[in-house]
Amino acid sequence: MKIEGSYTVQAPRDAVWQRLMDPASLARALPGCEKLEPNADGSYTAQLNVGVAAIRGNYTGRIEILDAVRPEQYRLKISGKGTGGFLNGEGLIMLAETGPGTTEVRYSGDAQVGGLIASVGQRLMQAAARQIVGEFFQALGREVQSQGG
Amino acid sequence: MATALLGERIKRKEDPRLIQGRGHYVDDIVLPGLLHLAFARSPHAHARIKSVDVTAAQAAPGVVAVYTGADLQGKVGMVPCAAGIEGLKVPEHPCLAVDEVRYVGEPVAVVVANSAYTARDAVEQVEVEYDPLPVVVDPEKALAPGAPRVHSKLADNVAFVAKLEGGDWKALEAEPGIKVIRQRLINQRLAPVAMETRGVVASYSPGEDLLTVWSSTQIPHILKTQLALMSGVEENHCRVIAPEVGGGFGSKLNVYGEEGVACYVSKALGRPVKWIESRRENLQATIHGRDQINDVEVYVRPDGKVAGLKCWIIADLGAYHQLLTPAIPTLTALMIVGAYHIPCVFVETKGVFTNKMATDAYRGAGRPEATYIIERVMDLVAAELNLDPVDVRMKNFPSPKDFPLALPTGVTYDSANYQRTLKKVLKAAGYTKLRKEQERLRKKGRYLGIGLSTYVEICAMGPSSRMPAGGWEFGSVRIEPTGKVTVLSGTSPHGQGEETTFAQIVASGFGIPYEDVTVLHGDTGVVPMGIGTFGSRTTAVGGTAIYLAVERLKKKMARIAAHKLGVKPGELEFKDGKVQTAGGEKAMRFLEVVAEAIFAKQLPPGVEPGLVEQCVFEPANFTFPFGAHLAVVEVDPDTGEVRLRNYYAVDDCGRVLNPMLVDGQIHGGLVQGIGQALWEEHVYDENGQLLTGTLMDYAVPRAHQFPWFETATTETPTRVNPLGAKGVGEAGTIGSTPAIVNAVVDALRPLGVRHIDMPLKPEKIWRVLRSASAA
Amino acid sequence: MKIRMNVNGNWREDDVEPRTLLVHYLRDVAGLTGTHVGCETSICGACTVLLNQEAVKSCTVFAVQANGAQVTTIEGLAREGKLHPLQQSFWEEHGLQCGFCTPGMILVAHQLLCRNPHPTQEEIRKGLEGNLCRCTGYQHIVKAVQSAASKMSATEPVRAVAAAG
Amino acid sequence: MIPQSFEYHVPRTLEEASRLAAQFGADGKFLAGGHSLIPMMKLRLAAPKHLIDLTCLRDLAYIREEGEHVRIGALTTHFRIESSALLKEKCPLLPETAREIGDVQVRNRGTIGGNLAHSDPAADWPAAVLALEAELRAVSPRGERGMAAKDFFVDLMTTALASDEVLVEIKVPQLGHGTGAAYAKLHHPASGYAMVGVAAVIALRDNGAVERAAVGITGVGPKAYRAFAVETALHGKPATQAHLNAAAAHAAEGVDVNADLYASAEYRSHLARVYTRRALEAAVKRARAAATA
Repeated sequence: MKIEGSYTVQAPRDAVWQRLMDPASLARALPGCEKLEPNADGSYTAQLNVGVAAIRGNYTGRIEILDAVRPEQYRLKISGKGTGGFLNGEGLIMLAETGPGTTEVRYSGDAQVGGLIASVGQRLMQAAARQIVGEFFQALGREVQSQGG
Repeated sequence: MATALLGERIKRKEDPRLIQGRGHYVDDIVLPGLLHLAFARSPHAHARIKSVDVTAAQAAPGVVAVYTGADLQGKVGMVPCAAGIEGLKVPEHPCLAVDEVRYVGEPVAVVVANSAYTARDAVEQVEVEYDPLPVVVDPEKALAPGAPRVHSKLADNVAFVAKLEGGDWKALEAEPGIKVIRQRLINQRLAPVAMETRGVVASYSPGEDLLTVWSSTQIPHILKTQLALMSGVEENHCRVIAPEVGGGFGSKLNVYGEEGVACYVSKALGRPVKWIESRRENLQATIHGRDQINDVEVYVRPDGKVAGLKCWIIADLGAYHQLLTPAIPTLTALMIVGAYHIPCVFVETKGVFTNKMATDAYRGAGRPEATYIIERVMDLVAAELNLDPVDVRMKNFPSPKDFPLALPTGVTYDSANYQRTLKKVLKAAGYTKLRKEQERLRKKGRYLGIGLSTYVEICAMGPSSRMPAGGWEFGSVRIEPTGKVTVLSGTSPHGQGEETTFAQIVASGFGIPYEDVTVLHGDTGVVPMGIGTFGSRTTAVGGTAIYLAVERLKKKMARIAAHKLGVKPGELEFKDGKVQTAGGEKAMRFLEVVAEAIFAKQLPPGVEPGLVEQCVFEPANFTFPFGAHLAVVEVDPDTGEVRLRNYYAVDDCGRVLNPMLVDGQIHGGLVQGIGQALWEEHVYDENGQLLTGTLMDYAVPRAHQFPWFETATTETPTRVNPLGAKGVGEAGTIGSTPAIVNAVVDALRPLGVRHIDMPLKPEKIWRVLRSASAA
Repeated sequence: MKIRMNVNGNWREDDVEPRTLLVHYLRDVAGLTGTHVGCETSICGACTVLLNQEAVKSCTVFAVQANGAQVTTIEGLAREGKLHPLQQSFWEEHGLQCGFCTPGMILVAHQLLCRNPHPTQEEIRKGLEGNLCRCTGYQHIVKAVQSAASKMSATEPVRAVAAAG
Repeated sequence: MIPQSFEYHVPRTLEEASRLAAQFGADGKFLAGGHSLIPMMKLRLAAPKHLIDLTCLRDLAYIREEGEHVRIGALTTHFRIESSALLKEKCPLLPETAREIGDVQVRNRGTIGGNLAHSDPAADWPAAVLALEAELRAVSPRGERGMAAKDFFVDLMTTALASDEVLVEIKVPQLGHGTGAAYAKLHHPASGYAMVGVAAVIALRDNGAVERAAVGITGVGPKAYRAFAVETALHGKPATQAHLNAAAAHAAEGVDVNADLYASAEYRSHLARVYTRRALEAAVKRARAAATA
């Protein structure tokens, strides 16, 4: 499943970058994040209760940030499994300053979903992914604001 | 009480229990101390199993035991494959995966609990760690050098290559004026979707060392042999019962790993266990059907005579062999020339492993693919040469006098009159008028399409020499002291209605009331031997065994009666509950003869007491039913939606024993065949995830999608069996699919459309319409 | 949780888990196995029963939701050993093959004829849209419903199956 | 097929229902007909710990006329709407839409309120209430409030309802003189959901020009939406075929269009345009008939 889109955050690029790299901010912004712990190799272990409306599942996974070029782009690698099956994804996150104090975050990636969700949720998957990503960026925006940019 | 005669429309014996909800399917069987199974299944299409942790599941409330593949290793045999193909690679197929999983839904562990609810809860707690491996989904990619291998122990993904060749190809290829038409045809993967999913109850009694298994199966006797081999219980201590079976369509012509596991668990725990497949499991892990890529080359003369046909078949077998997986596509090769006299034929069939559930027999099993190929070919030829599809067919039909007709494919067609069925369907449909209507509508921008299919199928399977594990069938007839007749059949009908047909055969043979006959089947403890119900064989082969047993009994009864009446046995007939001379001057009541035979007071010398005869009928050949179908469709030019407006079917299944049942078989088959043409498709994504995982996505046809089917029959009896019946279980499925596709392509012909692959979803057609209007 | 239900004319009281589906309650607790399970997504209609005289998919109702209700299953359709006209017609017109979808088909047809005693072919097909049959191709089912409709209108007004009698 | 365990609650009053919902938060779900929720629970896509059954609140099942409005209780089943003589006369779009939902068993049991609160992206009711510019009324411990349909659908399966808010009523303005409405739907062949479903309401002036158009579309995007661009394109224009065609072309404008096995985003957009045109055509025809009646 291809996931791509962009989101505009009302904050300078550096500030957005900082939030994206900050475990505490990420933990708050990731939808349904119950736990986010850094590992020795720089990756994170995350526990999420994620979904849309009543369709929710508990997932445990690993989040890795690779090839970071501060403050422009990085690759994000996610793998997780839980009640709804498993998810593996990899994508590129790019930050561009589109105006003074305005940053456009563009993301494009490929996610592979397996198990229950893949076999019964086909119809809703794309829209659900879009919504969850949207929730994340909205929360991230709030993070940036509350941290005073 | 009327004496039932063959050929009459008789209400079914099966129905009173079924219409009152009093039949017993597997899930309706309850035994004391029954435990329930739930399977943990792979969410990955291909992965190494790193670890299976069952501690949490074992500790869950109500759980009695949990077993993994490793636990069962060496204790339960492999899932069997009976197909005998030269050079066939047969990978190990354990009931529960041990080191590797190779398709989504492959069972990995089993939870045994005191209720289905607790088993379902606990199965989620089985923790499996997987290490994903490269996945291969597309069979063509699986054939490419360096492709990921489904089975690392095998050199590549090719399970077998089979070739079939006949005729003088050299001469044909050199023939001046010969035209070659090429086309790729895709026959998509389908799910059988019997309304009752699979299910099994296994009950092992340690004292008697007796394993009793209730399974929703089409082949209780074969299953008994296989489960004995898998479970290690001696076969004469095994009993398999097929209770009411809620449809099979080939998907229950199999031996599944879950059945082996159920037997093992029952034996290990000394308690009965039940497993009922969920619909999700059914779509994932019950065999799939079809899934072939067919590249055809047609050699045609300018007058429309097809002189040669080449086809390269890539058959997607899935990850493992089930009972007949590799054998199914070889049936395609066997029937590829269809109802036409095509002297040169070449077929190469490649069976390919992929990370998907196994394909196997689904209603038609290899023959719908053949029919689809040849019937599309006839329309391609007609389009290419600008001929009427009717004329092309008529030109290529053999004459009724040519039968029995030996073909370059190695089979001999028994009897047919293809011209007659085609003419009859054209008349029923008003073909000429339809073509005129089409012309008129085209001028208004409306797309009406008329599609034909003149199919032939191979049925009544079959001579043992051509079958993997015997093609005979067992039947026995016993007359009880009260005159009631008990019939045993080795077939295992599950909706086809042979309790009725067989009773008709017996009642009409003896001249007794139909109500006096009871047919028993589907229990290896009751019926000594049998093969089962599949390949449209039950009436033609199983019914013949019963017919012959009746004839033997009649001979014996005639001897007894003749002795008593002082006439010659040959002078006696069985009529209206009597055994009598032709004029009825001398007669005994049927029941009197029965009493004579059983009480044995004055039997003629050399005659054994009792009235029981059995017969194992071995057919000398297959039968080849045929028919002509015509579909009328209209395509919505805005959206590409297809509306099926009319459907006409004329089928010839030899002698018709019960026209009502024949009609029912045709109707059901039509809906499945039309379903394939228009809606059904079982879809995996490129990672091997099954996307059509529920009936919310896999489109089983519904009542409102169909017009009233106009059906009729012709009767061209076969000489392969004394009943003259050929079999009708699969005809509708086989004949209808190409008729629909031909109709839709015909509708779009003014746009230059030559072919569209199934299913003919609106989007595909819309794209064709759009590119045509752009051009 | 304790529930009371009138099933085929008899009141019963049972203690069930709230998550128990009505279909499992009927089959496993009440022992009425004529109601079948054919899918898990409320599509196939094999589990159709009459709940307070309305056709419902009993796989999509919790037993606790039917507390106090009247339920009619296929076992409750025949009266005093006499088949209901629909059962009779399904038999006569070969409206079933494997029989697995049949109880649901008969009950949904019952609903249809209660509301529309003289349905057209199209209305019958539409009335069956929530029930899948893989065997019959539907045509004989449609015929059976037509035949039952004429039987029922010839003899008596459509008999609503009231569980309490 | 077997849902996870939950606790089952049967509140006797709305207040109690609302209080329970507040107490359980994300762990609780309201249960009405159950035809959206139970299927998801059986697949274990959803596993609420508490179910609050609203069906005992029987006074929420009603259809009545009050002044210029028709009021429908949230627990009214699809079938009651489909068969309501009052609605057939006063607001035929509702029975017409109801008829297209699921199947007879689903319509016997499913409720309009449950359907709207669940807000499946392919459900039928959202299109109709959008086109009818209905008001959706809800009750919570903070009191009762009304929401315009256009503000009700927030995102995929997400509505403007707070978690302790119970949808109680759908208040539909009656169509005036010279107004027609229609629902055009393409069913998914397996699920019966709307591949696309378009509800259109058209009011015509005496001169045949479009006075007012309201179009609700479901099945196309992550949520049902008002096709304002279509409406604007028609406003004040004569209801000719050319204008209807031109307006319908805006049907999927600005929408993140769904894609699934049966229809790509591109095709679904096309379907949205075709079915919008068809709904408009039918609505105009009925508006003309209503004007001459």
